[in-house]
Amino acid sequence: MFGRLGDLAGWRERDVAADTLSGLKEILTGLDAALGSALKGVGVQAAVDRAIVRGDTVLAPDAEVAFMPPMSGG
Amino acid sequence: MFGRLGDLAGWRERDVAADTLSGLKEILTGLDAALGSALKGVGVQAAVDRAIVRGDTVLAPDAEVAFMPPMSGG
Amino acid sequence: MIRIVDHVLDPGAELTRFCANRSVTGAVTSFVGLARGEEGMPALELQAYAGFTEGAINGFVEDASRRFDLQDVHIVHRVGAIRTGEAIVLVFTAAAHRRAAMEACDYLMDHLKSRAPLWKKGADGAWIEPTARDHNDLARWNRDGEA
Amino acid sequence: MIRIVDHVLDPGAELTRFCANRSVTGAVTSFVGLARGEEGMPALELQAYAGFTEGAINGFVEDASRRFDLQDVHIVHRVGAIRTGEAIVLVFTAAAHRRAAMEACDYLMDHLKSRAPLWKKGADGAWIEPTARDHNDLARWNRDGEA
Repeated sequence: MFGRLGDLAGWRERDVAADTLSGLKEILTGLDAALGSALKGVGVQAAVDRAIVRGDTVLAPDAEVAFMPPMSGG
Repeated sequence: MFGRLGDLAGWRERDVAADTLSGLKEILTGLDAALGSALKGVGVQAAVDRAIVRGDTVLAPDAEVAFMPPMSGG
Repeated sequence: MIRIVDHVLDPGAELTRFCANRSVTGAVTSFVGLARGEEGMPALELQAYAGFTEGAINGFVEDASRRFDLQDVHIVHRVGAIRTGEAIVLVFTAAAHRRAAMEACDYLMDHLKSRAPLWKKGADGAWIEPTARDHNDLARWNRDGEA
Repeated sequence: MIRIVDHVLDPGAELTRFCANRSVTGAVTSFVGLARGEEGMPALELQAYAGFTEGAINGFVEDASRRFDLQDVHIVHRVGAIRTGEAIVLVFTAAAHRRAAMEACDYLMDHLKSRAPLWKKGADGAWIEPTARDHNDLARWNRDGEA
Protein backbone atom coordinates (compact mmCIF):
# COMPACT_ATOMS: atom_id res chain seq x y z
CA MET A 1 0.00 0.00 0.00
CA PHE A 2 1.44 3.36 -1.00
CA GLY A 3 0.59 6.96 -0.18
CA ARG A 4 -2.84 7.59 1.26
CA LEU A 5 -3.82 3.91 0.87
CA GLY A 6 -1.21 2.96 3.49
CA ASP A 7 -2.50 5.64 5.87
CA LEU A 8 -6.08 4.48 5.30
CA ALA A 9 -5.25 0.78 5.80
CA GLY A 10 -3.06 1.43 8.82
CA TRP A 11 -0.44 -0.92 7.36
CA ARG A 12 1.98 -0.91 4.41
CA GLU A 13 2.55 -4.67 3.87
CA ARG A 14 0.90 -7.92 4.88
CA ASP A 15 0.56 -11.52 3.73
CA VAL A 16 -2.83 -12.45 2.28
CA ALA A 17 -3.75 -15.74 0.56
CA ALA A 18 -5.61 -15.10 -2.71
CA ASP A 19 -5.73 -16.79 -6.13
CA THR A 20 -6.57 -13.73 -8.21
CA LEU A 21 -6.24 -9.95 -8.01
CA SER A 22 -10.04 -9.55 -7.84
CA GLY A 23 -10.15 -12.19 -5.10
CA LEU A 24 -7.50 -10.30 -3.15
CA LYS A 25 -9.52 -7.08 -3.42
CA GLU A 26 -12.60 -8.92 -2.11
CA ILE A 27 -10.68 -10.27 0.88
CA LEU A 28 -9.28 -6.80 1.66
CA THR A 29 -12.78 -5.28 1.32
CA GLY A 30 -14.09 -7.90 3.78
CA LEU A 31 -11.39 -6.86 6.28
CA ASP A 32 -11.86 -3.11 5.76
CA ALA A 33 -14.76 -1.76 3.66
CA ALA A 34 -13.30 1.79 3.47
CA LEU A 35 -10.00 0.40 2.14
CA GLY A 36 -11.85 -1.83 -0.34
CA SER A 37 -13.72 1.18 -1.66
CA ALA A 38 -10.50 3.22 -1.93
CA LEU A 39 -8.81 0.41 -3.92
CA LYS A 40 -11.55 0.83 -6.58
CA GLY A 41 -11.11 4.63 -6.62
CA VAL A 42 -10.13 6.74 -9.63
CA GLY A 43 -6.46 6.54 -10.53
CA VAL A 44 -5.59 3.65 -8.22
CA GLN A 45 -3.33 1.17 -10.02
CA ALA A 46 -2.28 -2.34 -9.08
CA ALA A 47 1.11 -3.88 -9.80
CA VAL A 48 1.83 -7.59 -9.57
CA ASP A 49 5.51 -8.42 -9.09
CA ARG A 50 6.36 -4.82 -10.00
CA ALA A 51 4.43 -4.76 -13.30
CA ILE A 52 1.26 -2.69 -13.69
CA VAL A 53 -1.82 -4.89 -14.22
CA ARG A 54 -5.09 -3.62 -15.69
CA GLY A 55 -8.12 -5.81 -15.11
CA ASP A 56 -7.87 -9.14 -13.29
CA THR A 57 -5.00 -11.64 -13.19
CA VAL A 58 -4.07 -14.94 -11.54
CA LEU A 59 -1.69 -14.61 -8.60
CA ALA A 60 1.18 -17.05 -8.00
CA PRO A 61 1.47 -18.19 -4.35
CA ASP A 62 4.37 -15.81 -3.62
CA ALA A 63 3.19 -12.91 -5.81
CA GLU A 64 3.82 -9.35 -4.57
CA VAL A 65 0.86 -7.07 -5.16
CA ALA A 66 1.11 -3.27 -4.79
CA PHE A 67 -1.81 -0.84 -4.74
CA MET A 68 -0.78 2.64 -5.80
CA PRO A 69 -2.84 5.85 -5.63
CA PRO A 70 -2.13 8.59 -8.22
CA MET A 71 1.62 9.29 -8.08
CA SER A 72 2.79 12.54 -6.54
CA GLY A 73 5.99 12.73 -8.57
CA GLY A 74 9.33 13.69 -7.09
CA MET B 1 46.12 44.33 -25.66
CA PHE B 2 43.87 41.27 -25.57
CA GLY B 3 43.66 38.05 -27.55
CA ARG B 4 45.48 38.01 -30.86
CA LEU B 5 46.43 41.70 -30.53
CA GLY B 6 48.65 40.82 -27.55
CA ASP B 7 50.32 38.00 -29.51
CA LEU B 8 50.83 40.31 -32.49
CA ALA B 9 52.27 43.14 -30.39
CA GLY B 10 54.47 40.83 -28.34
CA TRP B 11 53.33 42.66 -25.19
CA ARG B 12 50.14 42.98 -23.15
CA GLU B 13 50.64 46.29 -21.35
CA ARG B 14 52.90 49.31 -21.70
CA ASP B 15 53.01 53.00 -20.83
CA VAL B 16 52.61 55.35 -23.80
CA ALA B 17 52.22 59.15 -23.65
CA ALA B 18 49.32 60.32 -25.86
CA ASP B 19 46.67 63.07 -25.66
CA THR B 20 43.93 61.34 -27.64
CA LEU B 21 42.91 57.83 -28.64
CA SER B 22 43.67 58.57 -32.30
CA GLY B 23 47.07 59.95 -31.29
CA LEU B 24 47.77 56.77 -29.32
CA LYS B 25 46.94 54.63 -32.35
CA GLU B 26 49.32 56.74 -34.49
CA ILE B 27 52.12 56.29 -31.99
CA LEU B 28 51.54 52.52 -31.84
CA THR B 29 51.43 52.35 -35.64
CA GLY B 30 54.77 54.19 -35.78
CA LEU B 31 56.26 51.59 -33.42
CA ASP B 32 54.71 48.58 -35.21
CA ALA B 33 52.89 48.99 -38.55
CA ALA B 34 51.33 45.49 -38.42
CA LEU B 35 49.91 46.21 -34.98
CA GLY B 36 48.63 49.61 -36.12
CA SER B 37 46.82 47.97 -39.03
CA ALA B 38 45.32 45.30 -36.71
CA LEU B 39 44.01 47.99 -34.34
CA LYS B 40 41.96 49.38 -37.24
CA GLY B 41 40.65 45.88 -38.14
CA VAL B 42 37.01 44.81 -38.21
CA GLY B 43 35.49 44.20 -34.76
CA VAL B 44 38.39 45.67 -32.78
CA GLN B 45 37.04 47.83 -29.95
CA ALA B 46 38.79 50.28 -27.66
CA ALA B 47 37.95 50.88 -24.01
CA VAL B 48 39.17 53.88 -22.04
CA ASP B 49 39.18 53.33 -18.27
CA ARG B 50 37.06 50.21 -18.80
CA ALA B 51 34.33 51.90 -20.87
CA ILE B 52 33.93 51.17 -24.58
CA VAL B 53 34.72 54.23 -26.74
CA ARG B 54 33.57 54.60 -30.33
CA GLY B 55 35.40 57.26 -32.36
CA ASP B 56 38.06 59.47 -30.84
CA THR B 57 38.38 60.80 -27.30
CA VAL B 58 40.74 62.84 -25.16
CA LEU B 59 42.92 60.79 -22.82
CA ALA B 60 43.69 61.85 -19.26
CA PRO B 61 47.38 61.50 -18.30
CA ASP B 62 46.76 58.27 -16.36
CA ALA B 63 44.05 56.83 -18.64
CA GLU B 64 44.01 53.06 -19.17
CA VAL B 65 43.30 52.12 -22.80
CA ALA B 66 42.42 48.56 -23.84
CA PHE B 67 42.31 47.28 -27.42
CA MET B 68 40.02 44.28 -27.74
CA PRO B 69 39.59 41.99 -30.78
CA PRO B 70 36.19 40.27 -31.24
CA MET B 71 35.38 38.49 -27.99
CA SER B 72 35.60 34.69 -27.91
CA GLY B 73 33.05 34.28 -25.13
CA GLY B 74 33.51 31.88 -22.24
CA MET C 1 23.23 5.69 -12.33
CA ILE C 2 19.83 5.80 -10.59
CA ARG C 3 19.67 5.58 -6.82
CA ILE C 4 16.81 5.92 -4.33
CA VAL C 5 18.19 6.64 -0.87
CA ASP C 6 16.74 7.38 2.56
CA HIS C 7 19.59 9.48 3.95
CA VAL C 8 20.64 13.14 3.58
CA LEU C 9 22.09 13.88 0.13
CA ASP C 10 25.37 15.71 -0.56
CA PRO C 11 24.87 17.51 -3.90
CA GLY C 12 28.43 18.89 -3.97
CA ALA C 13 30.12 15.53 -3.41
CA GLU C 14 27.93 13.96 -6.10
CA LEU C 15 28.80 16.76 -8.56
CA THR C 16 32.53 16.36 -7.85
CA ARG C 17 32.31 12.63 -8.61
CA PHE C 18 30.20 13.23 -11.73
CA CYS C 19 32.65 15.81 -13.16
CA ALA C 20 35.79 13.73 -12.47
CA ASN C 21 37.94 12.23 -15.21
CA ARG C 22 36.16 13.64 -18.23
CA SER C 23 37.97 14.55 -21.43
CA VAL C 24 35.20 14.51 -24.07
CA THR C 25 32.50 16.20 -21.95
CA GLY C 26 32.05 19.93 -22.49
CA ALA C 27 28.88 20.41 -20.47
CA VAL C 28 27.56 19.13 -17.15
CA THR C 29 24.15 20.38 -16.07
CA SER C 30 22.74 19.65 -12.68
CA PHE C 31 19.48 20.20 -10.95
CA VAL C 32 19.03 20.07 -7.19
CA GLY C 33 15.48 20.07 -5.84
CA LEU C 34 15.39 21.39 -2.28
CA ALA C 35 12.63 21.05 0.30
CA ARG C 36 10.99 24.40 1.01
CA GLY C 37 9.32 25.15 4.30
CA GLU C 38 9.93 26.44 7.78
CA GLU C 39 13.60 26.50 8.75
CA GLY C 40 14.77 23.40 10.58
CA MET C 41 11.34 21.75 10.33
CA PRO C 42 10.19 18.58 8.56
CA ALA C 43 9.02 19.63 5.10
CA LEU C 44 7.75 16.46 3.44
CA GLU C 45 7.82 12.70 3.38
CA LEU C 46 8.34 10.61 0.25
CA GLN C 47 7.59 6.97 -0.45
CA ALA C 48 9.04 4.96 -3.32
CA TYR C 49 8.32 1.40 -4.37
CA ALA C 50 11.75 -0.25 -4.29
CA GLY C 51 12.63 -1.68 -7.69
CA PHE C 52 9.51 -0.37 -9.41
CA THR C 53 10.36 3.32 -8.94
CA GLU C 54 13.92 2.92 -10.22
CA GLY C 55 12.56 1.05 -13.25
CA ALA C 56 10.21 3.91 -14.13
CA ILE C 57 12.98 6.51 -13.72
CA ASN C 58 15.27 4.37 -15.85
CA GLY C 59 12.60 4.55 -18.56
CA PHE C 60 12.79 8.37 -18.47
CA VAL C 61 16.59 8.14 -18.78
CA GLU C 62 16.27 5.83 -21.79
CA ASP C 63 13.80 8.24 -23.41
CA ALA C 64 16.13 11.18 -22.73
CA SER C 65 19.12 9.28 -24.16
CA ARG C 66 17.21 8.62 -27.38
CA ARG C 67 16.12 12.23 -27.61
CA PHE C 68 19.33 14.09 -26.70
CA ASP C 69 22.99 13.53 -27.49
CA LEU C 70 23.97 12.54 -23.93
CA GLN C 71 27.14 10.99 -22.58
CA ASP C 72 26.04 10.29 -19.01
CA VAL C 73 23.15 10.69 -16.56
CA HIS C 74 23.10 10.35 -12.78
CA ILE C 75 19.93 10.60 -10.69
CA VAL C 76 19.63 10.33 -6.93
CA HIS C 77 16.21 10.60 -5.30
CA ARG C 78 15.72 10.91 -1.59
CA VAL C 79 12.82 9.17 0.19
CA GLY C 80 11.59 9.16 3.78
CA ALA C 81 11.22 12.21 6.03
CA ILE C 82 12.92 15.30 4.56
CA ARG C 83 13.57 18.57 6.40
CA THR C 84 13.48 22.11 4.99
CA GLY C 85 16.63 22.92 3.00
CA GLU C 86 17.57 19.29 2.35
CA ALA C 87 17.94 18.00 -1.19
CA ILE C 88 15.06 15.88 -2.51
CA VAL C 89 16.42 15.04 -5.93
CA LEU C 90 19.67 15.39 -7.89
CA VAL C 91 19.82 15.13 -11.68
CA PHE C 92 23.16 15.37 -13.49
CA THR C 93 23.60 15.20 -17.25
CA ALA C 94 26.82 15.22 -19.29
CA ALA C 95 27.18 15.95 -23.00
CA ALA C 96 29.70 17.28 -25.46
CA HIS C 97 27.66 20.48 -25.88
CA ARG C 98 25.56 22.45 -23.45
CA ARG C 99 22.21 22.40 -25.26
CA ALA C 100 21.89 18.61 -25.02
CA ALA C 101 22.97 18.58 -21.36
CA MET C 102 20.53 21.35 -20.41
CA GLU C 103 17.53 20.08 -22.35
CA ALA C 104 18.00 16.53 -21.06
CA CYS C 105 18.17 17.78 -17.46
CA ASP C 106 15.00 19.80 -18.02
CA TYR C 107 13.25 16.83 -19.67
CA LEU C 108 14.23 14.45 -16.87
CA MET C 109 13.03 16.83 -14.14
CA ASP C 110 9.70 17.40 -15.88
CA HIS C 111 9.14 13.64 -16.04
CA LEU C 112 10.39 12.99 -12.51
CA LYS C 113 8.13 15.70 -11.08
CA SER C 114 4.94 14.43 -12.66
CA ARG C 115 5.41 10.78 -13.63
CA ALA C 116 7.80 9.19 -11.16
CA PRO C 117 6.15 6.54 -8.94
CA LEU C 118 6.65 8.46 -5.72
CA TRP C 119 4.08 9.41 -3.10
CA LYS C 120 4.56 12.66 -1.25
CA LYS C 121 3.07 13.88 2.01
CA GLY C 122 3.33 17.58 2.89
CA ALA C 123 4.27 19.02 6.29
CA ASP C 124 0.51 19.24 6.98
CA GLY C 125 0.16 15.45 6.61
CA ALA C 126 -1.83 15.63 3.36
CA TRP C 127 -0.80 13.52 0.35
CA ILE C 128 0.11 15.60 -2.70
CA GLU C 129 -0.69 15.01 -6.38
CA PRO C 130 1.16 16.56 -9.38
CA THR C 131 0.28 20.23 -9.96
CA ALA C 132 -1.12 21.78 -13.12
CA ARG C 133 2.28 23.44 -13.50
CA ASP C 134 3.92 19.99 -13.59
CA HIS C 135 1.50 18.79 -16.26
CA ASN C 136 2.09 21.93 -18.32
CA ASP C 137 5.85 21.47 -18.05
CA LEU C 138 5.51 17.88 -19.18
CA ALA C 139 3.26 18.80 -22.11
CA ARG C 140 6.05 20.96 -23.58
CA TRP C 141 7.86 17.79 -24.67
CA ASN C 142 4.88 16.45 -26.62
CA ARG C 143 4.32 19.50 -28.83
CA ASP C 144 6.42 18.00 -31.62
CA GLY C 145 3.98 15.10 -31.85
CA GLU C 146 5.99 12.51 -29.92
CA ALA C 147 3.91 10.32 -27.60
CA MET D 1 28.44 36.61 -6.83
CA ILE D 2 30.69 36.93 -9.92
CA ARG D 3 34.31 35.86 -9.74
CA ILE D 4 37.06 35.57 -12.35
CA VAL D 5 39.82 33.30 -11.04
CA ASP D 6 43.07 31.88 -12.40
CA HIS D 7 43.19 28.67 -10.36
CA VAL D 8 41.54 25.23 -10.68
CA LEU D 9 37.80 25.35 -9.84
CA ASP D 10 36.02 22.97 -7.48
CA PRO D 11 32.43 22.70 -8.79
CA GLY D 12 31.28 20.41 -5.96
CA ALA D 13 32.52 22.68 -3.17
CA GLU D 14 30.88 25.68 -4.87
CA LEU D 15 27.59 23.79 -5.22
CA THR D 16 27.67 22.76 -1.55
CA ARG D 17 28.12 26.40 -0.50
CA PHE D 18 25.42 27.60 -2.91
CA CYS D 19 22.84 25.07 -1.62
CA ALA D 20 23.53 25.71 2.08
CA ASN D 21 21.01 27.32 4.42
CA ARG D 22 18.10 27.68 2.02
CA SER D 23 14.49 27.43 3.15
CA VAL D 24 12.56 29.24 0.40
CA THR D 25 14.55 27.83 -2.55
CA GLY D 26 12.99 24.86 -4.31
CA ALA D 27 15.33 24.69 -7.30
CA VAL D 28 19.06 25.06 -7.83
CA THR D 29 20.32 24.62 -11.37
CA SER D 30 23.98 24.51 -12.17
CA PHE D 31 26.05 24.41 -15.30
CA VAL D 32 29.68 23.34 -15.39
CA GLY D 33 31.59 23.96 -18.61
CA LEU D 34 34.53 21.55 -18.90
CA ALA D 35 37.57 21.78 -21.16
CA ARG D 36 37.49 19.05 -23.81
CA GLY D 37 40.68 17.73 -25.39
CA GLU D 38 43.43 15.20 -25.00
CA GLU D 39 43.60 13.70 -21.52
CA GLY D 40 46.04 15.44 -19.20
CA MET D 41 46.96 18.03 -21.85
CA PRO D 42 46.49 21.81 -21.96
CA ALA D 43 43.16 22.46 -23.69
CA LEU D 44 42.80 26.22 -23.88
CA GLU D 45 43.88 29.57 -22.52
CA LEU D 46 41.50 32.35 -21.54
CA GLN D 47 42.11 36.06 -21.04
CA ALA D 48 39.77 38.39 -19.18
CA TYR D 49 40.02 42.15 -18.70
CA ALA D 50 39.93 42.52 -14.91
CA GLY D 51 37.04 44.73 -13.84
CA PHE D 52 35.62 45.12 -17.34
CA THR D 53 34.76 41.42 -17.80
CA GLU D 54 33.02 41.15 -14.40
CA GLY D 55 31.02 44.27 -15.27
CA ALA D 56 29.76 42.77 -18.51
CA ILE D 57 28.84 39.48 -16.80
CA ASN D 58 27.08 41.43 -14.08
CA GLY D 59 25.00 43.02 -16.83
CA PHE D 60 23.87 39.54 -17.97
CA VAL D 61 22.93 38.71 -14.36
CA GLU D 62 20.88 41.91 -14.07
CA ASP D 63 19.10 41.09 -17.35
CA ALA D 64 18.40 37.54 -16.15
CA SER D 65 17.10 38.82 -12.80
CA ARG D 66 14.63 41.11 -14.58
CA ARG D 67 13.54 38.31 -16.87
CA PHE D 68 13.22 35.38 -14.45
CA ASP D 69 11.96 35.03 -10.90
CA LEU D 70 15.40 34.37 -9.38
CA GLN D 71 16.54 34.30 -5.78
CA ASP D 72 20.30 34.02 -6.29
CA VAL D 73 23.01 33.67 -8.96
CA HIS D 74 26.64 32.67 -8.60
CA ILE D 75 29.10 32.69 -11.51
CA VAL D 76 32.76 31.70 -11.43
CA HIS D 77 34.85 31.94 -14.58
CA ARG D 78 38.31 30.51 -14.88
CA VAL D 79 41.03 32.31 -16.86
CA GLY D 80 44.62 31.42 -17.73
CA ALA D 81 45.87 28.04 -18.98
CA ILE D 82 43.23 25.31 -18.57
CA ARG D 83 43.85 21.58 -18.96
CA THR D 84 41.48 18.95 -20.37
CA GLY D 85 38.76 17.98 -17.89
CA GLU D 86 39.10 21.13 -15.78
CA ALA D 87 36.11 23.41 -15.25
CA ILE D 88 36.06 26.62 -17.29
CA VAL D 89 32.87 28.14 -15.99
CA LEU D 90 30.32 27.54 -13.22
CA VAL D 91 26.84 29.05 -13.26
CA PHE D 92 24.44 28.47 -10.35
CA THR D 93 20.89 29.78 -10.16
CA ALA D 94 18.39 29.50 -7.31
CA ALA D 95 14.63 30.04 -7.51
CA ALA D 96 11.45 28.94 -5.79
CA HIS D 97 10.49 26.89 -8.85
CA ARG D 98 12.55 24.94 -11.31
CA ARG D 99 11.49 26.62 -14.55
CA ALA D 100 12.93 30.00 -13.52
CA ALA D 101 16.15 28.42 -12.24
CA MET D 102 16.65 26.38 -15.41
CA GLU D 103 15.79 29.08 -17.91
CA ALA D 104 17.98 31.64 -16.14
CA CYS D 105 20.93 29.23 -16.16
CA ASP D 106 20.39 28.59 -19.86
CA TYR D 107 20.08 32.34 -20.58
CA LEU D 108 23.23 33.16 -18.63
CA MET D 109 25.28 30.46 -20.38
CA ASP D 110 24.11 31.59 -23.83
CA HIS D 111 25.21 35.14 -23.03
CA LEU D 112 28.48 34.10 -21.40
CA LYS D 113 29.41 31.88 -24.33
CA SER D 114 28.91 34.52 -26.99
CA ARG D 115 29.04 37.95 -25.35
CA ALA D 116 31.39 37.76 -22.37
CA PRO D 117 34.58 39.84 -22.86
CA LEU D 118 36.90 36.86 -22.83
CA TRP D 119 39.53 35.86 -25.34
CA LYS D 120 40.18 32.21 -25.91
CA LYS D 121 43.14 30.42 -27.48
CA GLY D 122 42.76 26.75 -28.45
CA ALA D 123 45.33 24.00 -27.83
CA ASP D 124 46.61 24.70 -31.37
CA GLY D 125 47.52 28.28 -30.40
CA ALA D 126 44.80 29.88 -32.56
CA TRP D 127 42.44 32.49 -31.10
CA ILE D 128 38.77 31.45 -31.20
CA GLU D 129 35.65 33.50 -31.99
CA PRO D 130 32.05 32.61 -31.03
CA THR D 131 30.54 29.85 -33.16
CA ALA D 132 27.38 30.01 -35.26
CA ARG D 133 25.86 27.64 -32.67
CA ASP D 134 26.54 30.22 -29.94
CA HIS D 135 24.86 32.97 -31.98
CA ASN D 136 21.86 30.74 -32.69
CA ASP D 137 21.54 29.90 -29.00
CA LEU D 138 21.66 33.58 -28.14
CA ALA D 139 19.07 34.51 -30.77
CA ARG D 140 16.51 32.26 -29.03
CA TRP D 141 16.13 34.90 -26.29
CA ASN D 142 15.26 37.69 -28.75
CA ARG D 143 12.36 35.96 -30.47
CA ASP D 144 9.87 37.61 -28.16
CA GLY D 145 10.98 40.98 -29.46
CA GLU D 146 13.19 42.00 -26.55
CA ALA D 147 16.40 43.76 -27.56
